[in-house]
Amino acid sequence: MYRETTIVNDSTQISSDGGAGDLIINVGPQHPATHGVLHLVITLNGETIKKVEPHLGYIHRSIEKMCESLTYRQFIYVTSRMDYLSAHINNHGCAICVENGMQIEIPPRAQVIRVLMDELTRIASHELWWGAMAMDVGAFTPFFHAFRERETINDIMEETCGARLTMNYIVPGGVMYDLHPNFQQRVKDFIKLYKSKIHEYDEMVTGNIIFQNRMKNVGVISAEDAISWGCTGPVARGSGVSCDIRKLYPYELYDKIEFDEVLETAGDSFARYMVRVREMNQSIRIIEQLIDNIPEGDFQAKTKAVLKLPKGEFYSRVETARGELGVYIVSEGGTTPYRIKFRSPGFSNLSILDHMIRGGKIGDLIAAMGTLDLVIPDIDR
Amino acid sequence: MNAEELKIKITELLPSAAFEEASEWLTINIEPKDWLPLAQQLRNDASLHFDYLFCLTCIDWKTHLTMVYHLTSTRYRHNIVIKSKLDRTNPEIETVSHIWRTADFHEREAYEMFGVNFLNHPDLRLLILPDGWEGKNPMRKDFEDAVNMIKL
Amino acid sequence: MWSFSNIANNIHEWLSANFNPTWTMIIEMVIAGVAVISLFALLGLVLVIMERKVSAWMQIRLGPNRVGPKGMFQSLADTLKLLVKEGLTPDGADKLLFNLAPFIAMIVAMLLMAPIAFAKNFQMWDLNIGVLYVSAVSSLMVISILMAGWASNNKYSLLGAMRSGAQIVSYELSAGLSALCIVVLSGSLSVGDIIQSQSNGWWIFKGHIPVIIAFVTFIIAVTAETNRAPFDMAEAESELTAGFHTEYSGMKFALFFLAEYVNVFIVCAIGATLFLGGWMPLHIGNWEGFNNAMDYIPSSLWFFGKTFFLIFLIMWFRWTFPRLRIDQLLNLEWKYLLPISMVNLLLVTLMAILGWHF
Amino acid sequence: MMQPGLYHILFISAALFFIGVYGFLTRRNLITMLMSIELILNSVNLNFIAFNKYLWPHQMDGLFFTLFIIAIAAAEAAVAIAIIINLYRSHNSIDVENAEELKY
Amino acid sequence: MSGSTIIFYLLAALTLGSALLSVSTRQIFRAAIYLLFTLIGIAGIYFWLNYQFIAAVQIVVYVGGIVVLIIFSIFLTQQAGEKLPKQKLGRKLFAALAVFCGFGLTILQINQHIFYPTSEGAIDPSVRNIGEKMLNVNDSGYALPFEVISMLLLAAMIGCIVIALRTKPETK
Amino acid sequence: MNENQNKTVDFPGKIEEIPGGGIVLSKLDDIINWARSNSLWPLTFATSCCGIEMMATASAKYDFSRFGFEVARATPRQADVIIIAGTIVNKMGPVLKRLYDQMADPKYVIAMGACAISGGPFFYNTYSVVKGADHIIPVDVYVAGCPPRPEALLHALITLQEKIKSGMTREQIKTKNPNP
Amino acid sequence: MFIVKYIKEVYNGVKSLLVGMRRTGYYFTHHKEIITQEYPDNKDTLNLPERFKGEVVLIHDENNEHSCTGCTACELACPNATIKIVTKFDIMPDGKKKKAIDKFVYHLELCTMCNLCIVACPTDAIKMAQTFEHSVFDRNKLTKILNNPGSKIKEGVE
Amino acid sequence: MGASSLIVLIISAIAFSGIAILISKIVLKATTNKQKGEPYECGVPTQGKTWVQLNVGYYLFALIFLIFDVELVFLYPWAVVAKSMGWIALIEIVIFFFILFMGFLYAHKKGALKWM
Ligand code: SF4
Ligand code: SF4
Ligand code: SF4
Repeated sequence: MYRETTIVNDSTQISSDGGAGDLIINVGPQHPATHGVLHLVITLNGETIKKVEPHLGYIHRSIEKMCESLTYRQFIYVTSRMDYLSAHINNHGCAICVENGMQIEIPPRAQVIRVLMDELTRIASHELWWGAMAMDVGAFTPFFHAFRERETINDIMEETCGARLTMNYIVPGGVMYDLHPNFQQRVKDFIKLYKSKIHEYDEMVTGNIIFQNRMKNVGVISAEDAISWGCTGPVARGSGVSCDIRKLYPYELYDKIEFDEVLETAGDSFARYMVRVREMNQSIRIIEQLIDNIPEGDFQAKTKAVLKLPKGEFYSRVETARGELGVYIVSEGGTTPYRIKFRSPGFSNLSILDHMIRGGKIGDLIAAMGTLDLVIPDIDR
Repeated sequence: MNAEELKIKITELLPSAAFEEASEWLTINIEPKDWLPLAQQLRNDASLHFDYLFCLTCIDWKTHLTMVYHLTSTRYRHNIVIKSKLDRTNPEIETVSHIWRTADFHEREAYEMFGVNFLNHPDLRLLILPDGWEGKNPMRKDFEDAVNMIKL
Repeated sequence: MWSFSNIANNIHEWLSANFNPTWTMIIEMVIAGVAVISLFALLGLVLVIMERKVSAWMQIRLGPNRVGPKGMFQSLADTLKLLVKEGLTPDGADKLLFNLAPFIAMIVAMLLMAPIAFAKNFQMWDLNIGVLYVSAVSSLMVISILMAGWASNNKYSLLGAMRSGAQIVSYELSAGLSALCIVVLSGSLSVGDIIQSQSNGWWIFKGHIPVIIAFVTFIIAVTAETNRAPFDMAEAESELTAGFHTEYSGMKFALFFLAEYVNVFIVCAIGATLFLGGWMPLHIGNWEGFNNAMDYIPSSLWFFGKTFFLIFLIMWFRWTFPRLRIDQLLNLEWKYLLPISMVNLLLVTLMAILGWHF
Repeated sequence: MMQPGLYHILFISAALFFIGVYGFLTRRNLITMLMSIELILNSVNLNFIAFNKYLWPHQMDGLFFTLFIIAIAAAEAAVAIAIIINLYRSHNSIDVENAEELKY
Repeated sequence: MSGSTIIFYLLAALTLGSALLSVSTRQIFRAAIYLLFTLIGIAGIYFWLNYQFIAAVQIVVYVGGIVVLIIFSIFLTQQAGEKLPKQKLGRKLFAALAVFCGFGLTILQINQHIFYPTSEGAIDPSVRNIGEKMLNVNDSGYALPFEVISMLLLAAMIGCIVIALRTKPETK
Repeated sequence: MNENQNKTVDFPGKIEEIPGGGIVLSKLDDIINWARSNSLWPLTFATSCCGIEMMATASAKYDFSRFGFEVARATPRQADVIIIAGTIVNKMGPVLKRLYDQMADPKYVIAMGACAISGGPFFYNTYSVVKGADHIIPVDVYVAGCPPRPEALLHALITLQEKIKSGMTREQIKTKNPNP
Repeated sequence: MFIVKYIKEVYNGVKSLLVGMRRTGYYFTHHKEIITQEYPDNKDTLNLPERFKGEVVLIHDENNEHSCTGCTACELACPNATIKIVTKFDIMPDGKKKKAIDKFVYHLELCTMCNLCIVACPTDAIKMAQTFEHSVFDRNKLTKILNNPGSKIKEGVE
Repeated sequence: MGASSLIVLIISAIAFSGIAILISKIVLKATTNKQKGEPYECGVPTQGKTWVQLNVGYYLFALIFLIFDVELVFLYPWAVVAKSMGWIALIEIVIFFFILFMGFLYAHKKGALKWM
């Protein structure tokens, strides 16, 4: 099986020009703090960062190209590999786009299920982010405590969708199967567990003086910058930019549910941290509203075996755990998309890294990058 | 502003603009050369204030390329779509990375995927693809890669 | 009562009965060397497995439990593995220094063993400058780290070495100052006398608030001095991948690892000696009955109990706190610990002169 | 070999002294020159201690002189290195040849 | 010959050997490390002479302080760890010659001169004695120098800070 | 120690009676293999989704520290096993090879997930995915799934342990073809 | 007042640290909070949810019959050609040919457990199994033939 | 067992490390390849020089540390006799500290103890 590979070509890019006393350090592709394969070329002066230059593409799987040859039923499963931490929401976005195109009416039960799944996914994603965040700043224990809750969600997902991470559950026209009988009960248990544990998060990380010193006034983003760099999601909301798609362009029944868009104004890492932590509570609130009144009915609209989108362009936006995901489908009327473009939140959020971290320390870089909550396959696609 | 007012406003900004009703948003077709001045006005005009470029991409119709810009205004919450046809052999258009900073990365992506050449872009280098990919533009329809690409 | 000292004496008598003095000395030296080495290895194994278990339980996991009974052989397996793992030397490295650094680390860790009193009059050498000796030798630790960082010819190593260099030297000061508090109180540098001076109660009880402050400062300072989290700037996992031993592998890395843990043990032993009375059982003033009862617990147990308590404390820190940033780290020392411990030293002196301690 | 005594130590210190001098003469790098100076100072300390031990054991003047010399040496080293670094930052070189034509 | 003699000669060898290396090696970082060994050797000799306090001070100040500082300054000034430039042979020879003559003369002097130790009883240089001598204020004590040292340190610290924080002159 | 045989991995010193009484230990190799198989330190290397499942395996619920795997080293110099968790694309290929080359012997590789085995979901119609990590570095154990659930990864690690204990090289494995 | 602020700072900092230490200390002492499942030992008690997608299997009943008609709907539905259906024509007793599967080739190393084939199958011949222990030394072992040797199609399945 | 313990310790340390490293050299026959010796930097070839000059921030601390270190050395003999000597010791040390504290405050004022 082993043979020297011929198809790879070395990817060394001599980029940052090292002046006198400048230390050029590669962080990544393999680095505990980059959560995957982000490659940053950092120009240091002593410990102070003069320039950060992201090099992407270490996990570029050409998903957009693939989708051009997959049918509208098939291409959805690839999107759950894109931002695997909010797989449901990615699937959701694509499903919505297809449904818009074909004017499929979604049964109410399916809508509720979708929203429930989205919010559970959001919580799970934020849990993982929280653990990884704490690990980046050097506290190891919170990581394991966060996974306790996350695993509970994973079990619920697994019971209903049959997979823990990349569940291809939300399909055009509804969801793939009906809810599992003890779904409701287990979600309620989870909410109980969550509520009994949430204060520990403050005790262990949020209130901790060291943590606050690490986060406050680090990687500050002004509101204008956030908009101009196209930041979305918690990153922009941490700077006081109201950009929650669920509020601005409500897609399922988000307009019927009551929840607050979390806004912080400081714009530093700590603000972004607080936004996510508070968002988890909002998601719990949404779930509590929905969990007890899931309407009966069928979970999938009647659709033709082969889906065909009419000729035209369709754009749908959903709020993933990281920000605004835009799905832009150009159809020629065939069974496969002619061109599909995923406007992924991480891509824009990453682009502001250099701007916000200049003049900081390496430790700052790690902390601030943690609060961007990057998922690299979502950036490279 | 709703679509109608936008239409009027933009017509007086750029008489040559052609409108189409393809998607749910107002879509404007322009010439590449008009793009930069129009972009500046769209961004800076107080009543339009399109300060958020939320999607920038390119489509390869086998005859020509089309740049697509999705713009929205965080103040008035109105969206428009700007389209511009590019010549397929040497596609060129002015960069807007200084107007909307997010365009920086997106344009680099469009550059390597479609070979669109953005004039006056600060550093138009490969962002995602490994070195040595210049010339081949994977997202083009006629892209062939015998080694890596196993057709189904 | 069973104790180390008796054993030592018996051996000595037996040897001197059967051999001429020179041989007696040599044999004793050999025995001592073997004993120290085995103690070293044992400490390494025990501390590593302890750390892993502690972290596991704090992280609601089980921790190693499959290798040997209850996973007790885990660290043994790791050691054997490291023993048979390749120890490579990078091409760009300064070969001599690169290979010398682990030795220095080991020698320093070993030398620190000398003045430690493991049990009642069981001590390798009760220098009359014990405390000063410790702080002097431990100041050599930084050299090995700087050597390793420089010789590796690796950016992470260099940065890590610089960081821990600045860090260690800074924290030596407040560690020394808080140790001085006890020296002032007990009026001697020798470990033996310091322990004797606590025969009617440990300093941390006798010495009111100032000594407690000194104790806290001491613990923080030594945590930083041994490069333990939350002060592990030297090998900041998520920033510089593995700090100054990024390029080290196999046994060379293991030696650093071992030296780190043994240093933790030693500084904790010193802390226990200074503040918690070393092997001295818990005596309260002049309650004869109570004190005698306490004396029945062998002194070595007292010593190791106290030491491991302090070690557990340090591990507790490690698995609870986030890491400080390098400048905050130095601020903590220069803005808080150093002034506090200087003023504290004056307070202690005042107290000692006025005899305000039991 | 005979039992080492005063003469041996004097020999060592003398040797150290001249090694230092040699280094001082040959080196052209300020830091290494500083090192040579440290060697010389150490040889002096050694002498003081030796004399104190062998010739003047009822007093501790030699010891105190050593103590103070060490302290002064530390201060001297600190200032010297501060100057060296400053020189380096202004001239990007710590070679005496380049340092000789300093005008500031 | 006894063990202590061996140890003495070992220490002497360590000291002189590493001193020689330290002035002859062309890698500046190694020079610093050899200097370190020299200082440790000298500390060892102090130990051997039973001046433990001085030995400890030697280690604390020289090894733990000055050498670390030197290493730091090497980190700061030495780019890419390149070797020091080779010295001209002539200068080397001249220096060696001068040094040898000087050394020979000194040894001659030492050997000819006869030292007369005092007959009075020795006092043990323990820390306690040192402390008492250092602190007592009558004219045989060292209280004044003790305070003066603090002045010296103050001066040194201020000097360092002033020099180090001096903004880089714009020459060349 | 023998009654909970299934629970604990015994020290491999086989006790053999010698006619003259007394006992001997088994070969040195067994001990070495035992040590190696029981302290596999993974390299923190995760490219995509499977990496999350790897984290989950490390997390409290599945806790691979029970086997002594939890000492995840960030530098390949000190790591023993590299778990290829996720897709390997052409740009990542050289990096992976380099990391593997820089690991100190002995070193082992686990290919986790469909992508690492064969390109998995991205096998067809992609121009940038390496069709299987074993085109780049030799792989010891493959674990299928997308992603494999944590138990599956644990099973893979146990399989790797068995392989190390058996002391067989890859070629022998190919020829002898044991199960699995 | 400077000193007061200084002391307050120190006090609050230490307090927050102690709170965190109390939490970890709680977990250190309360072992009932441990949630670890010991995988290889709980194999028999480990019950995965029935929907868990481990691998695709072709359902055979006791007399070695399956209900796959070889219509290749699953093959078409599969996003990345994990399934290859090799069909053959076996002669019925009444002489007329009938399409049936020869080999049901299934590449486990490609499968993404997306369940589309199951949904697509008109006769519910295949289902997802809950097995997950797919570790092998040689990746060729992952390519499987799902239909047992000698198996044939059920009666009355069209 | 007196000063000889130091020799014992040093020898045993060297023996321990030496034997350990020797064993690892003997037992394992390591493979080599051309990338193995290169410095590790997250798996990409390193750029630029490693031994570049670092910033001044570190060594200022070392400077001030040296000063305080010397001061610490002088405190040891003082500490031993402080109790027995009583007030004189206290007065002297107060003066000593006072003078040093001047320098300390000066350093703070000049921002020498701020990270740069
Ligand atoms: S095998 Fe599946 S889960 Fe794993 S990396 Fe590939 S796509 Fe992601
Ligand atoms: S589960 Fe999905 S990938 Fe696997 S065979 Fe079925 S359709 Fe293909
Ligand atoms: S499994 Fe089902 S879908 Fe696939 S060929 Fe057989 S009958 Fe058709």
